[in-house]
Amino acid sequence: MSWERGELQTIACARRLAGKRSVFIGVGKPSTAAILARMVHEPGLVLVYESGTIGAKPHRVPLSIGDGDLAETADAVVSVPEMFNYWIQPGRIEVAFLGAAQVDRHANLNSTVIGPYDRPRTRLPGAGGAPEIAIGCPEVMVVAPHGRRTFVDELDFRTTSGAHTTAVITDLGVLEPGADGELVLVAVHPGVDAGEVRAATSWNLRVADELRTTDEPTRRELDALRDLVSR
Amino acid sequence: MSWERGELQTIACARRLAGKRSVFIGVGKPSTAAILARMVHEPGLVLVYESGTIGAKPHRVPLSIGDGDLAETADAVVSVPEMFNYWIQPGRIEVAFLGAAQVDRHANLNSTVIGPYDRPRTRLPGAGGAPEIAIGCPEVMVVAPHGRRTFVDELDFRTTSGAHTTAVITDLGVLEPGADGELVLVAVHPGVDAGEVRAATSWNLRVADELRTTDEPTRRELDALRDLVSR
Amino acid sequence: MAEVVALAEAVDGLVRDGDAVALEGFTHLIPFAAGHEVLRQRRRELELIRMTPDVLYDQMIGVGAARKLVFSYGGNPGVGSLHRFRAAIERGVPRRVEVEEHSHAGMANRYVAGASGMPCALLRGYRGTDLMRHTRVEEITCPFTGEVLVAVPALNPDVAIIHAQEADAAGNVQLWGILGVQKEAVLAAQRSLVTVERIVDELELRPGGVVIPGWCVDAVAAAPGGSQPSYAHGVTVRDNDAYRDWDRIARDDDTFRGWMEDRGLAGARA
Amino acid sequence: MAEVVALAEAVDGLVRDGDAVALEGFTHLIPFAAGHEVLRQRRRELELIRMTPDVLYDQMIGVGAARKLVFSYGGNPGVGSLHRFRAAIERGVPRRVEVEEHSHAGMANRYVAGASGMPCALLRGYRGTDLMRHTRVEEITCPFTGEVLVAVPALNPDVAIIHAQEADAAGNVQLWGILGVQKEAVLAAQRSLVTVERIVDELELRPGGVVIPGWCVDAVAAAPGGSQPSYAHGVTVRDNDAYRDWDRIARDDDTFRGWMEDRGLAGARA
Repeated sequence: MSWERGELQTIACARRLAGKRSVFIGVGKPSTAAILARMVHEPGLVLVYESGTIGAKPHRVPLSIGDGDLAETADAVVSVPEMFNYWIQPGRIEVAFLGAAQVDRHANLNSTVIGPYDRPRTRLPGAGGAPEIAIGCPEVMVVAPHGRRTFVDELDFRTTSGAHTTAVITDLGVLEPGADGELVLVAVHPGVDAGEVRAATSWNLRVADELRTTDEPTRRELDALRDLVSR
Repeated sequence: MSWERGELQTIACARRLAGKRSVFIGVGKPSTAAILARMVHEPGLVLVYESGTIGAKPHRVPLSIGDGDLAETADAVVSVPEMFNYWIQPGRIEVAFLGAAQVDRHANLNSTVIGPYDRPRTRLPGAGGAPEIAIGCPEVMVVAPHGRRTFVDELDFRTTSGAHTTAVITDLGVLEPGADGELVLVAVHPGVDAGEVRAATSWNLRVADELRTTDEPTRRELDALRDLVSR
Repeated sequence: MAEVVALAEAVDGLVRDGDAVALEGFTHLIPFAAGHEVLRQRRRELELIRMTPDVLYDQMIGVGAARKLVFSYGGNPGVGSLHRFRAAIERGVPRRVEVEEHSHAGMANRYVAGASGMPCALLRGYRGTDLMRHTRVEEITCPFTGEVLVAVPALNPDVAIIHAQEADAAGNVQLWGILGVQKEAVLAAQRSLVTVERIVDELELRPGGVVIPGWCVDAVAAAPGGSQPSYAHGVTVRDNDAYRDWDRIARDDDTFRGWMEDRGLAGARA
Repeated sequence: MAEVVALAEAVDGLVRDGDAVALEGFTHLIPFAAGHEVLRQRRRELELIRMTPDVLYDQMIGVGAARKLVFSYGGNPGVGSLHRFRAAIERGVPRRVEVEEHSHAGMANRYVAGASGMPCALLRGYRGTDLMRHTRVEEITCPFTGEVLVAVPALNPDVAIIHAQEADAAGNVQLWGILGVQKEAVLAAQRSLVTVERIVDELELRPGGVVIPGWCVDAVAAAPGGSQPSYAHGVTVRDNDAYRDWDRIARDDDTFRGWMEDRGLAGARA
């Protein structure tokens, strides 16, 4: 059964949610991965969106974190201040997924500007909930496409701390922080080798002694994912 | 038509609510007065109880600020943190009624202890919402029975500041702060003279040059009050 | 994830001697049944936390279960004094109780800080009162305006116990009517127990309803009528006579003890 | 007490050139109709405040109505960039816009402080980020634990504008579904306008419903469909295609201007 790298990235994210109780997600791949995890790995997984929906059970991948489906299926809907103060800040949500335009070797993230802050070449959307999600949730996983413009030697702006990040899951493989906090390539996806990942990273990426290869998507994972995105 | 001093005290409180938009009340006389004001003077008056009921329209005088009738008839029910943070603290409620065991010449109140704090002769209930109500609401009216044990030269404990108090309404008359903030007897109830009020006050109570006499209860006021308390 | 268990089992598993225990419910949904179970199991040396210690805490203080009381208003609402509370503080009967008292706004914000994982909360309060000198608050200056505000320390009880109208089999809880500070108390606590009027198959969201997800609660126990003589909005009615009667019962040391012993709430004395 | 008036009259009476205006609605109930009326009335030099400037603020920025933007996330949700927002910041087209940016937690707590009448609010945030150096936050030390926290200044807009499902004739407002920060925005603002899908005789309290009393609101105006292409839970449906189309419309300066002019939203140029 053939698959695309983006599919495997989503499936790899979903697998990481097995055994977790709650996950904080934005839209895009993390949302797809979390819904997939509920379908395949962890039916009781609590999905929390920053729009205030706790325990949402979306049938479809939402375009926006404010889609009505999320509020209708949620166990509780809370205001945005309550979401950040009562739910994120005290670490009540076990795992958070974050994305970014730039990732550095310590998993710090930039989603603010490319170029100088006062005269940016590219103005990105900005912080959103990420700075406090990243220090509030006990565990953070970063999801990003692997390339030299994303995996940079130095961030143009540090929007978010990488201190709680346990994994960076890309379309090429998985990076995890080593003992000193610097990211190490610990797994490549099938058909990718360490050289390709290193070439797509601006800094001199460390590679684990025992580099793993991500398991191929199972038929069940792939069927569920394709069913989900077709809804 | 004969009446009791306690009835006139309640009626005098109710009259002060004419033209007001919102009033914060506990149980007892203030609650009776506020419901009476809605019946007689100000049908649109918004009653706010610290139990979180905003715009309650009780048919009966509640025994407790948590009576179900208050929640059922309220425009909105909010949590206690919201009540204090969003409603009291910013001064959104125009007038508050407060009671106390001791009142001093600046309308500071004691509802904590009689005697030393660490070995009280009488342990009173304590502050409740009063300290922040007294500085949050733009206008405070104190309701207390007039006597030397209540109107004291020095408080045993200052629970609440008198800084926002505009009137102290007793069963004998009405005190208002003068230019320097010290309470002045500005009105006596019918049948009471200044000497009786001064004798019931521990400090040397000032009397206004033009001492007024509270208007007798009207038939409408008295009928409404008696109807209300009989429900 | 909340386990749905019997009340006795829940209290046995969650409440320990010496714990800081908050039984909350602001004039509504007061968890009498759970508090009585704590007494039946003879838990002692408790730090009892509650904005409005009323009849339930008068009972718990009166049998000597409390070493400390953290509160903001200790009265019998609409009736008058709490005589056991007064006896403990004025006369040390049956034992002295350490007192830490706040204003309602202070207590509410302490719970908010606790629920928010913050060490403290800010408010405009306490200043100009003698409470400043007698309780745990600190002045703090706003870095933007220079205004002097007051910080209160977070409240994070060992156990929070509340009563609600409904829970489902997964332990998701819904309460409605006067909301008080119960959600904050549960979220601020290390452990939590919710007693409910009824367990339902599926929660139907109510107007004014607040849902606490089951995964934030340790135990849910059915206790129909469990907030009487307080009430559960839409289910039971406040027993005002019981509150009035309590004044007579609690006024006298012996009458009180007899009343508690008759109900198995007095505990064994050492 | 809220007056129930026509939208044009409400905007004319409440929104002035140069005002700090918050049009809130967190991905839901975004007050498009009211924002468009502000543009039709050619209000300029506005300080636009909003956690999530999306298509509406892209339009307002794109016609040059804003002198300043206060925000935490400026993107087209699920689609990508806001091209007019980028054009203003990257190229000064049609004009430079001053930027004050925060995190969501910071903005939410700024509104909470504003609604609470406090000068600031505390949170655990911003630290370890470059935002600290580029925005208005200050470190503050917890007097109980010594932990260094962050204070954000209160946000008190001149005007808050929100959209809700219902109001009654007295201007009492009810909204439900995703709640966002709208109640806080209204309570924090000096003046407020609520547009609604419908005016009803009497509000019927809904599950998940939040009521804002009419006496806290200045004006209520009927604007059926007034949050489209966003939506009003239970009344209208989010027009995802419009959000996707906006990417193409806003990408090109001339296409954008033509689109706005066709709808009477571009204003007269000096």
